[in-house]
Amino acid sequence: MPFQQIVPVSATEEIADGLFVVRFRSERIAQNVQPGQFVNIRVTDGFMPFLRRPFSVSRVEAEHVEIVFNIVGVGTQLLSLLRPGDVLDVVGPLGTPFRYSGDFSTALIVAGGLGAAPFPLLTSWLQREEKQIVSFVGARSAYQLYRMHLKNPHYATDDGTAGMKGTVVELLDRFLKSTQVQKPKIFGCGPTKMLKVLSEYAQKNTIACELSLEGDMACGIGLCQGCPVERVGGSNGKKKYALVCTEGPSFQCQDILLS
Amino acid sequence: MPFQQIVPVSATEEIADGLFVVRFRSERIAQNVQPGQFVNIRVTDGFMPFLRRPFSVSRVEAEHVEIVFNIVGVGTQLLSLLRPGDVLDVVGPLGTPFRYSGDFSTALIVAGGLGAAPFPLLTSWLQREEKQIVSFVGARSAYQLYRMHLKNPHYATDDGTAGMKGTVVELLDRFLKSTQVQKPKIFGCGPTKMLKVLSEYAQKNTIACELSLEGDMACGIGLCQGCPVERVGGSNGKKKYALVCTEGPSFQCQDILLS
Amino acid sequence: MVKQSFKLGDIEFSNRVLAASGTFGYGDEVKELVDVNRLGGIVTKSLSWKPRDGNAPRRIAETPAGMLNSIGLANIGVHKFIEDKLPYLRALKTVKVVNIAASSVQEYCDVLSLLDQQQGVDAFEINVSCPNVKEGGLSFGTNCDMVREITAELRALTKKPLIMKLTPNVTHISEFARAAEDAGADAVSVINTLIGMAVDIKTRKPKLSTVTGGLSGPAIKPIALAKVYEVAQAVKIPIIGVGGISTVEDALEFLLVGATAVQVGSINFIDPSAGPKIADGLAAYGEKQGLGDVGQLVGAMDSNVEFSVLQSWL
Amino acid sequence: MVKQSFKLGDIEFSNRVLAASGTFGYGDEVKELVDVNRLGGIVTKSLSWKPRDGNAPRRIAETPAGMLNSIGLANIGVHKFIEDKLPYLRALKTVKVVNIAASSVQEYCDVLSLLDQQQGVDAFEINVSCPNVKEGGLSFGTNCDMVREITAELRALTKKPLIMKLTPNVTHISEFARAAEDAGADAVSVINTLIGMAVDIKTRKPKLSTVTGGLSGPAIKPIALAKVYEVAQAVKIPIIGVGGISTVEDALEFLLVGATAVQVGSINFIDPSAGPKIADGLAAYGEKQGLGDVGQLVGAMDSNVEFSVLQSWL
Ligand SMILES: Cc1cc2nc3c(=O)[nH]c(=O)nc-3n(C[C@H](O)[C@H](O)[C@H](O)COP(=O)(O)OP(=O)(O)OC[C@H]3O[C@@H](n4cnc5c(N)ncnc54)[C@H](O)[C@@H]3O)c2cc1C
Ligand SMILES: Cc1cc2nc3c(=O)[nH]c(=O)nc-3n(C[C@H](O)[C@H](O)[C@H](O)COP(=O)(O)OP(=O)(O)OC[C@H]3O[C@@H](n4cnc5c(N)ncnc54)[C@H](O)[C@@H]3O)c2cc1C
Ligand SMILES: Cc1cc2nc3c(=O)[nH]c(=O)nc-3n(C[C@H](O)[C@H](O)[C@H](O)COP(=O)(O)O)c2cc1C
Ligand SMILES: Cc1cc2nc3c(=O)[nH]c(=O)nc-3n(C[C@H](O)[C@H](O)[C@H](O)COP(=O)(O)O)c2cc1C
Ligand code: FES
Ligand code: FES
Repeated sequence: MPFQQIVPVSATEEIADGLFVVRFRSERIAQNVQPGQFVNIRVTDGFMPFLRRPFSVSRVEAEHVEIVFNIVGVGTQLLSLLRPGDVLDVVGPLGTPFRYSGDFSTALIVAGGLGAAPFPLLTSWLQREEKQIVSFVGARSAYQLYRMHLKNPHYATDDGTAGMKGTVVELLDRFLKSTQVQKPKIFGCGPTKMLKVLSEYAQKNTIACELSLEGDMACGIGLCQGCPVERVGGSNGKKKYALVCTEGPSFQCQDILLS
Repeated sequence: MPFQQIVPVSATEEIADGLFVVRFRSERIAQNVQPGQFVNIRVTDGFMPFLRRPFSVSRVEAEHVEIVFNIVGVGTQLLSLLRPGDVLDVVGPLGTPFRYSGDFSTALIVAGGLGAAPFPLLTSWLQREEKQIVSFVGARSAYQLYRMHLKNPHYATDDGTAGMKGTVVELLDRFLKSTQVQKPKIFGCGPTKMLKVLSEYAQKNTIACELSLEGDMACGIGLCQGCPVERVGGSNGKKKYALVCTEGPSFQCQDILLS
Repeated sequence: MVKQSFKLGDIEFSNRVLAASGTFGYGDEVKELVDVNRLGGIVTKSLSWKPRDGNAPRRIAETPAGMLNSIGLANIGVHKFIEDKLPYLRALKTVKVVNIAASSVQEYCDVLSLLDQQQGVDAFEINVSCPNVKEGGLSFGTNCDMVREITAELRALTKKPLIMKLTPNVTHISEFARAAEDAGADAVSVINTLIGMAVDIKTRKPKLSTVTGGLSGPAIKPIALAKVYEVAQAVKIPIIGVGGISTVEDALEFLLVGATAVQVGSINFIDPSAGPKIADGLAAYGEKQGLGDVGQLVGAMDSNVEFSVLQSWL
Repeated sequence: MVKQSFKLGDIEFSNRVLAASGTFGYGDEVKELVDVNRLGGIVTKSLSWKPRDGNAPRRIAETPAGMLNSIGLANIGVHKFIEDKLPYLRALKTVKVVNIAASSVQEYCDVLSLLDQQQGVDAFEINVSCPNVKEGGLSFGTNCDMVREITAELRALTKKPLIMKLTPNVTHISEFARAAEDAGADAVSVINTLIGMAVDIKTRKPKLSTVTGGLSGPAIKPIALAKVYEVAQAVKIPIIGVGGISTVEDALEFLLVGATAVQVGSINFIDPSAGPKIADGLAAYGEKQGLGDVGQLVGAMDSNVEFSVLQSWL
């Protein structure tokens, strides 16, 4: 059940070069959010940019909620300039959470770039469920690597400046080839291209796999039909779609078609 | 000769409730500006608001330029939030200055509300020319009254909370009825309605009178033809116009028709 | 207390602010975020006979003070609407306007006939900005005769208020409004989205999968207002103003130029309770101005201005 | 070094960014602020036979990410232009395009004939968004036959490049572009301003003295882009894209959908050197992409998209 709230910003921090954390106080969101859900933030009182910006809830501490992002455009730029005492118009928690409980023993967390954002929260919930956790984080270089609040992290970079040189899916593959894992389930988040490779890998190796998608959203609450992802089961001429904002952002990999 | 410059803000101050001063450093504008000229300020990097905002140069100190304003909308709101260290995109100095020298001995400065803005600068130039100066400032109430950097000030408020109860033109009239003034010239700035009354008063009493107008401007530099004021001399069907941004903002009262 | 309500035919709207079609789902998506009953009415997403899955992604692109969409009339179809959505809607106090989209005149008639029998459907709004299959996909809404024909056919099928929603992508929108009026429409909604597009510089592809899409939001407000004004000079039936309305001031502008009521569209995506806020704001404004009825503002623009069509604006 | 220049007839423009008519005066107002020669060309304010004083104030209103204007074709008239402005312009290296406005076909012809003999006038742009006195003030530009006729008449009078500037306030702008092409135009400029309006809530009066005015600025960019794209599918002559262009990225979008060159309009009011900046930006982009010629970007949109006119965008 989402709320629309004006919340006070409690902290803004550049935790690494270009990597920002904004923390705001919202008891209602903090108490209700589940891992994989997101908040939709109005970054200006005016109309430029016009739309809200969606961000995964990354961590919760008491009544404080944290998001993490890097600056990609005007919206994230504006967010990075927030100071404690400023207020923010937030709608959330939104979307279908990760299925963090159920029939698996080991969570394999696979993050590409800032796809790591939802995983600190997921990690803490998985620990409550007493699941094993291994984390795999990939980035273009050491510089962009997200390294916080994850359990048993393994790293890969495209340029080899940190961890293995290669993709995060190769990293996962190497791990699974060398380590026996009981009842694994993959949780993936990152660029669509990476998720597509991950999805194929999981299906080929028949590992349960859940993906958290990003997509352009106008509303984030199911009003606009603007955020489709192709759903398995359409016929050639007639594709079927699911809405990322309400039916997702978490999907079982075998239910959707990434392109 | 105008410049377009990115200038550093050196100070922002709320000098009275709702009355702001922004001071920025621009040697070129400071050295070239004449009283009655204005600067055209871009208040955002984005497009909301879209147009620049024109402000009279109020004071100059060494290489520092000062504008004074109160918050009327989004543009002035944004300006009021500026902090030292911020930068500002400024075009100026623009417009035709006051004719501050010439055949008069006493300058009668008449300001309505923030029409007082250009007069501190005019005052210092008039003093260099060794003119006598008497200032008349009107406002709705004591609260809105501008009281700084003017010589021999007399005040009027609509509600009588400061100075004479009445309009600034009545204040001027009372002064002129009780005081002998040699070769006077009126310099007026303020709401159009006030300027209209002032203009009629000056013409009836054959006192030289120059008015500084405000008008909606898109460009401020003569490109758009967007800032007309009716010029004396048109025939009924065919009105003639002057451009406030280049031919003004200062006009001899007998040359223009205010409505 | 200032009067806020108004009537269209037999239907009374509690205030003059409605949620626009396609921007408020079927009214149930936001029931937790907004008190839907504080709206004068809600207009549903366009319904067609069969469900439509809509266009491929990407369907949304942000633009300066606005957005483009290319949803492709994605909707659950009229049967599922009646089954799944109508029971919830029926229980609402707000007026339920069902918007209809179709690719043939027959489909418009079929959907309306089916809905006309349903309890909980208070009025119809007809989206004529749909591709006409018979005419190779040209929009019904850009052909005046088609608008007249659709209006006349549907008029014969229902006694409920019939609102024709016009497209702005024509030279003289007032001709279309007059056609709708002549053929028996109770009101016109002005405007639907404007054709626009955006290109992704990096991929060099259109941002929307359909190349062009519909522009909405504050950016189009001045255009929508001019269209409402044009229509107001041409017809006597009520006009529902829509296009970029995001604040009370915006809504007032539309009433002043001649809109009987307004719809809020894209702003719902940013602030789902914009509609109720604007409705309250209109009431507060009326109160402050000492009006007995918000309706006194309709067409109350002081247009005693020197104006000649021979004046050009450039 | 990437090639930036392009030709229209015999006239070579040093780059693909021009200043739009009515937004750059006669080019001399800003000579202290901008190096005008860094523009590919400048288009003058519309000139008519006799000087025009223009509309009563208020002529300007700000809108979300844009502005309305109602200047009323205020200009100094063609004779004074030749006397006072042309000597300055003649000395410039940039291409001088003179824009012509008129209230009759005869006036268009008279103004063009007089200018055609002048040295320093490189090309003509014809503003057809003017009220036609004979037709009771209806705009020439919304009547396809009028556009054809004006083009043909003017074509017979000049060998210099003839650019017809089209209005977007029509259902199918491509029909007008085709008419201009058929009648011998060398190029079309797309688009002039969109009809819009704004109301002052406090006074309840229209903000502009003429009630409606022309909308320009970033707000209209998606519409302008769609119009250029539509025209690009319909004609072979070059298109000059104009409407809301404020950044290098904007200009790239217009080239990609098929504009041979662009004009920057309202942004000149905010940043008089926007044009040269955008021209430099296009060159830098071309360089980075390893292009030999910025012209390779023209029409280079990857439109390999699933698209059917039967898809609606709503
Ligand atoms: C469910 C979800 C969760 C997300 N979580 C995070 C997160 O935790 N951390 C993070 O850094 N990023 C996250 N994102 C992505 C984030 O929303 C975008 O990076 C952000 O909106 C960019 O805004 P901008 O104004 O800075 O960039 P802009 O320059 O405006 O846009 C840059 C690009 O971002 C994309 N974008 C812009 N607006 C949206 C929008 N409303 N929805 C989706 N994409 C958009 C566009 O494709 C655009 O090309 C998430 C996205 C979704 C859908
Ligand atoms: C030559 C000149 C000198 C000026 N000097 C001063 C000064 O020294 N101090 C001061 O406080 N004010 C001055 N003004 C007025 C000042 O420019 C406006 O108050 C300001 O632009 C309002 O901007 P806003 O965004 O806060 O208000 P908005 O809410 O955007 O606008 C409020 C009102 O201000 C007017 N306005 C908005 N933009 C402009 C514009 N570009 N030009 C003129 N009016 C506009 C509009 O009529 C609008 O209704 C001057 C105006 C001119 C033309
Ligand atoms: C995402 C989206 C979907 C829309 N879907 C429909 C629709 O299904 N039927 C319809 O008649 N109008 C539809 N519209 C148009 C709106 O109802 C409205 O006319 C238009 O957006 C202008 O108003 P606005 O600027 O307030 O959004 C849609 C608009 C948007 C933005
Ligand atoms: C204040 C103003 C005056 C204009 N005057 C003319 C004109 O005289 N002749 C003309 O053909 N176009 C004129 N235009 C239209 C512009 O040339 C351009 O087509 C339009 O503004 C869209 O571009 P933009 O969004 O970049 O401003 C004018 C535009 C503005 C804003
Ligand atoms: S973002 Fe609007 S429906 Fe998903
Ligand atoms: S503001 Fe543009 S000409 Fe004066």
